[in-house]
Amino acid sequence: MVSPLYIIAVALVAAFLLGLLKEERRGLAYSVTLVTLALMSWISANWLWLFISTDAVPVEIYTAGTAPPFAINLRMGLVEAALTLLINLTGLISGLAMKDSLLRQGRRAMAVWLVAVMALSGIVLTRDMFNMFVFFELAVIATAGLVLISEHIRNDGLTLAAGFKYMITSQFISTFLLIGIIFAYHATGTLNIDGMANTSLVLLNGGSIAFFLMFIAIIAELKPFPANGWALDIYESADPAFSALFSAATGAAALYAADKLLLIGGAEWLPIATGIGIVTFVAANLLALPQTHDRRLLGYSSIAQTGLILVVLGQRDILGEHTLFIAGGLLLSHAVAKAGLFWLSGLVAGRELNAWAALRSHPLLVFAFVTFICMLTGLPPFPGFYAKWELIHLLAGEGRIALLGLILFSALIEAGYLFRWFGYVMKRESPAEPVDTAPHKTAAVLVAVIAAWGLSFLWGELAGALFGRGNILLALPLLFALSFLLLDPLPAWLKNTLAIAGMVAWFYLTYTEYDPLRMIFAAIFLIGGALTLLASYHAHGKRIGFYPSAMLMYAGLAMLIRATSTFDFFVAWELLTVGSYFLILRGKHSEPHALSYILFSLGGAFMILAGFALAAQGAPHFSLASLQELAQPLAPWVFLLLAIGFMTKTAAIGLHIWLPGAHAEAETDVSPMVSGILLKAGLYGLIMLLLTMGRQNFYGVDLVNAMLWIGAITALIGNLLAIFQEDAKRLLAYSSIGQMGYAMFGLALMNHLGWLMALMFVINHYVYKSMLFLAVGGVAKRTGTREMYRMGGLITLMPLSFIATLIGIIAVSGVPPLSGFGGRWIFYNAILTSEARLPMIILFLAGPIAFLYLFRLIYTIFLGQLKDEFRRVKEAPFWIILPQMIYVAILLVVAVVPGLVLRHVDAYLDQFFPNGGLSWDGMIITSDFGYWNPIAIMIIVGVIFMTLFSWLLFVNRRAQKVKQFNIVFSAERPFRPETTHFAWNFFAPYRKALGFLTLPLVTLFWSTMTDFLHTAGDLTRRFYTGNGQTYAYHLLGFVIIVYLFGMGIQP
Amino acid sequence: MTFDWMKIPYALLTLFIVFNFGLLLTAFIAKIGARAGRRHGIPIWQNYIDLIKNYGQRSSITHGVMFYLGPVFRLTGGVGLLLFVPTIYGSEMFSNLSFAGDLILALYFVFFGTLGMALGAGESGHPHAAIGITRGLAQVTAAELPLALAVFAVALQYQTLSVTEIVAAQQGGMMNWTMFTNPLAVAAAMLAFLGSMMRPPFDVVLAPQEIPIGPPTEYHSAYLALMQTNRAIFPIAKIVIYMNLFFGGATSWPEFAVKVFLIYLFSAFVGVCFPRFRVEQSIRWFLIWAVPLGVLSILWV
Amino acid sequence: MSSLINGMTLVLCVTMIGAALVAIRDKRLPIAILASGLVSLIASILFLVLAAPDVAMTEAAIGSGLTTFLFFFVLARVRGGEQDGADHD
Amino acid sequence: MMTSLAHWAMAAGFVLILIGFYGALTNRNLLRMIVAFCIADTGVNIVLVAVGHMRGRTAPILDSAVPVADAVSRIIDPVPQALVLTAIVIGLGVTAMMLAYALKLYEKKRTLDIAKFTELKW
Repeated sequence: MVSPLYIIAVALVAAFLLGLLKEERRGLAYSVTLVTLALMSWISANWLWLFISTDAVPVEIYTAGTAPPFAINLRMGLVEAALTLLINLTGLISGLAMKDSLLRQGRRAMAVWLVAVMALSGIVLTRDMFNMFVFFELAVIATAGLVLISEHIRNDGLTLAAGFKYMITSQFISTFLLIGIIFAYHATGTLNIDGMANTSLVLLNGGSIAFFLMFIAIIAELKPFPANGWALDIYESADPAFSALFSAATGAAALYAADKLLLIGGAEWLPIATGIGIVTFVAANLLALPQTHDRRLLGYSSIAQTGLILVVLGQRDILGEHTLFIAGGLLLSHAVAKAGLFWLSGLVAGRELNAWAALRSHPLLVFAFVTFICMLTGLPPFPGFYAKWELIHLLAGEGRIALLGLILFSALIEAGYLFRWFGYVMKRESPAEPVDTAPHKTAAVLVAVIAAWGLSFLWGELAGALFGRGNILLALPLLFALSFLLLDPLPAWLKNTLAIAGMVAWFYLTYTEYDPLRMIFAAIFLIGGALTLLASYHAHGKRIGFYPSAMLMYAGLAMLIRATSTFDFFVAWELLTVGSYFLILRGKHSEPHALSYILFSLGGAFMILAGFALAAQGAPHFSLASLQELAQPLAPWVFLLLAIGFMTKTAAIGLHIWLPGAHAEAETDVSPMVSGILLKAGLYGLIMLLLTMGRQNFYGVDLVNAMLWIGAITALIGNLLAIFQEDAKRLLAYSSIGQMGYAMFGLALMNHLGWLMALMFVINHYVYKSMLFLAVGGVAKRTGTREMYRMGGLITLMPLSFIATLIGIIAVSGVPPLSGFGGRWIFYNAILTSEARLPMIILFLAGPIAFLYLFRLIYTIFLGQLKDEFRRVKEAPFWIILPQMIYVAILLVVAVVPGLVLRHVDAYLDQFFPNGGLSWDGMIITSDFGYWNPIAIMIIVGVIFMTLFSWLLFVNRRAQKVKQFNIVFSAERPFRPETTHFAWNFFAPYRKALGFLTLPLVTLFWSTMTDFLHTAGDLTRRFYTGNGQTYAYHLLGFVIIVYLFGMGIQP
Repeated sequence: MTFDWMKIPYALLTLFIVFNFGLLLTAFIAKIGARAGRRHGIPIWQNYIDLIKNYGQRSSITHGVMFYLGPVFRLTGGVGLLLFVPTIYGSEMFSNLSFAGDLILALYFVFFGTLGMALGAGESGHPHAAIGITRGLAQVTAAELPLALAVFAVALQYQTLSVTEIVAAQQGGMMNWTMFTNPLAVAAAMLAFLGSMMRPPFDVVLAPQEIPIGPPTEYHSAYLALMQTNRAIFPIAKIVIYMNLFFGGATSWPEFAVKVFLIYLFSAFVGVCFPRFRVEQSIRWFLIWAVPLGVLSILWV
Repeated sequence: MSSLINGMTLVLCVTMIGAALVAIRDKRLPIAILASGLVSLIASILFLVLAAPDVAMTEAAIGSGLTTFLFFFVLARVRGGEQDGADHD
Repeated sequence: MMTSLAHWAMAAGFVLILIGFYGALTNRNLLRMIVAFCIADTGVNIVLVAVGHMRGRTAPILDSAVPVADAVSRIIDPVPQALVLTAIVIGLGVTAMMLAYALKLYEKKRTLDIAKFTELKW
């Protein structure tokens, strides 16, 4: 093994040699630099491999041939190897990315670059306090020097000012550090870190002040809030490749230094570290919210991530041996993603977040961007996800709920600005300046992408080894979804066929595993999904990005129903959330709606995570079935968290505002997927929850009862809002909210028939809502508008769409003889045994309201007056019509023989609710209260209808179709369809009577919340005045506050 | 299960009786209304004349398929509603086709005709038709609510959804009628009844005046005749449900005639006494006056 | 001897602090720089007293010599900027 | 046990540090700030040496007066002094770097007022 000393030596020698080179031989100098960095990386990699492949113990390197305290020693262990590899590789790749700049600045800059990387490695390797000080100072001087040398490239003075602010701060820091070191030395007689730890520095006389000074100095290097203005200015102004190093490598080195310090400080200082970390994490994310400058935003995010990792280090008393896994996962996620983003920012010309829209023309770069933000947000399968999962679980196990809550809250804010940014990338107007696709710069980004996925795999394996979890990346559905990334250059129809085949095949492979309950969901998710995908055949071209997103969602859904442990369940949940977010974002105007979707979804997901974590109480493996063993006082909390999480997905009232926009603005074939199929995931979650946990009492409130109320109010408000929509797809979207309310109500009834009704709603809603969304989508595609009042009279031009809509609305409204009636009939039977009568009354009110919006839907689009501009409109494309016709057939079949499906479910439900089931006596379905004979109804209605129809045909046999305007209206023949088509503000009187119920209070609430966060961030950030002196005051203030707290908790 | 084919002629017989009874009754009620207004009113056979005239009219045009089907839907709704509910209690002959479903079927089947009619009128392209429909639909959401509550209270009271069983439970004297055992529910339902009879003060949907507006605006000849047929059958069918649920049902045709007439008269009585509501007024009225009664009735059971 | 050294140390310390105050408070930048150099110089004498001769030499050479030189070197190139930020305008 | 000599020196060192910090925080002129930091640096160095100083021992130089065998007990701990040497050199580097910055900043904006370099903020 090459001694790690060579990491330092090689860099120093090379830096010296660069000084000897002639100024003109820049190419050579550059090569020397890169080779040196590669060599340093290689040494680290070698060591890393040694520690991974064998159980080697860390190696001590004594510089002067003697052991400490008489000489400085370095240590190379697993962590050191990994971190130096990270630092050196970042140095190498950043060096590559800033090739142009380095070549222009010449050998001096390259030498300084080498010294900077070396110094950072040194911080990681050394075990000597003073040596660490020297390396820190070297890093500072090298950083400042780089800024100074690179000045002539930007030539705007901004970087210079930032560098000077940095120097001011570091003057203070180094003073603290030196004083701290000398007193620590005085107290312990050693400069060795382990020596100080062994002599329990903090217990010695004056030792705790000495430690405090060292600690605060190192912490200040982590850019804690609020002493971090200087760092932000550096991030904003420096070369992005340098910022990458500054964020990834400097951050990693400083964190490890803090880790070493905490070793000395002992357990008393852990809470302080945690406190600083969490304040930084929350504040930096909050302050990032109002940012519009990309690099400054990344700077805030870097600071936030560092804060989070500091929290992890501070929680090592409970994280124990898992600290490394968690901190490592977070650190590597942060480092790789942040470096990648900074490199990426080097490709983008503009500095506004909007300017990143230029990436859109390069799918690979978009993929890179997605990878990075998902990695930062801690979504599966990235290492941060595993780390977050374990962290939250361990925190919950120890009852550190406040910390847990703050972490999740702040992570949500972070996701907020990152995904908002992604929305800009996908949807904002692309700037004139193209992306700089110089190979060396792009290569840097791609290396980060590869590293991201490689680390994901590695962390999956580690999680498997440490906790016995499956590697997410090995899950077959996910792999299938990811494979579409590679298939993306293929034509859309081919990918569509593959996708359908894959989903059907997966169903075929797994269908034996499902009990009847899961079978319903499996059929909807997989077979139903495949059916919906038929509509996607209408798309031409390649449809880049559609299939990976869609299949990611379906993969999540497929994994969801097979999940048995909370971990698997949550993974699937996050996957389907992210996949559907990408799908929704594809809509033309869906940017803000997709954002609110992902925010609500992630917020809900965090609730679920917290719920699972609370439930597990630190157990490494927790199966969903074990939820039923939970007892007071934990159980109601778990129930509450999980229920809110799932209700976010079903868009229960209060959490519903994301749905209308998201579903309405989605693409034609995406709306049925996210409405007809995706919403069922939330119901599945609720079913799982109620099956395992049942009724829970929360401070005297029966939570299931509360759910009953929420379901009823959701149904009412959803329906009520639907009738006032002018946009057809928004109308359907609100209708979905109402329908989900019904289903939730059914589940919350907690009796046999209630569940049967809910499941019937699950099936029916899938069928008719998919059908209606397709029909309306087809019409919108042909007419180019979704505003219903602009349409009218399309029945003759689009007869098939009309038929689908007609069948759809009859089914939705519950009018016999179609299948919706079955749902209503079961509903009435179900509530007869329930004690909850008041919410039921609300539901009664909701019922007839459905007629209003349904009639409006079909009338304003298909009936009434045809507009001139649509006289040549054709029927919707074949592939959009085909699934609709299949749905019509399904609806008719289900209407006649509902027993086909329901019978099995009914029998299955007997084991949970033995009483009150239905009996299936031939054609007649009987409950304890009433009876229902679907076939007879169909025949009777059919016979009466046909008889009367024949009669009318007979008496009106000479009826002839008249022209459109053959009506008399105000004693005139009308001639303008626009004035004659009564459609806009269709239910105006209704608004007069009940409009007060539709006041957007919920929207107001949430927008006030976000405004508040924004304003808080905006006001807080004003104290970063830009004045270096003010920053110094911040630093001193920070030191004093931490001192007061620190000394306050000392015994 | 084997189907008893004799049910078909029996059902047709019920239909025939109710049809004629309906024609006469509506004319009679109209005459009462006219007399209350010091007018002479129509002759008792007026409905027959109108029907024959309309069926015989030659000018028949159509605005499209749904326009054509609208009246068919409408009448199917009326006939179906009648036949899904037993007319005469204890009579196998006049239990009609109630084997197909219970009370819930009847309640939801009411909308079958409404929806079809709305669609048909919609295709006529006449804005008055559309306006009438929005008014009708808007009003019905509020008007049906007390009925639904009352029905549910009754179902809870008797623990069944079968109409026959509900009637059976009310036998044995007037005091067993729901009207006396559950007066709140009946009060709520009767207020809802006013809303569904298309009479003042809730007749803004049709808004009879010199220029006809409302859903039937464009309908004429046989279409209109079909709808007029429905106008004779549908109210009776609805009243049959009320009668069965709240007023002990009928064990014979004379009892049937009296009870139906009295229930009908109630709406006519209110109609001649009160002026017309606008839609938002009637919605508020139902929510303020009728719905609380329904809620109380449910909580009271 | 000890008291003499102690007394001298005390005088040195007081002088040094006085010089330091001059360095940060005096309106004239050259005087401030010179005062700062004086602080270093006194510090190096202090180092001698504290039995650190090599530190003393280094401090005298670097702290008071080289640094002061650097200051004047820069000062000569920023003519006109000496009083910037002096008044709180 | 430290001598009173060392105590005074240390006290003076801390006073210098405080004066330096005060100067750096109250003077808006870049050069003045750098001067102040120099004073703080000097103060740090004095503290370092003072802490290392112990009574009655000689300078940590191995010569004929101090045999190698007695070195550990007779001479002053050499480590702090070595640290100070390093610190002085680093201090020079930092001061020089800051002066270079001041120069460049002045060339760029023709002012030495720190409050004028606030384009980057928030």
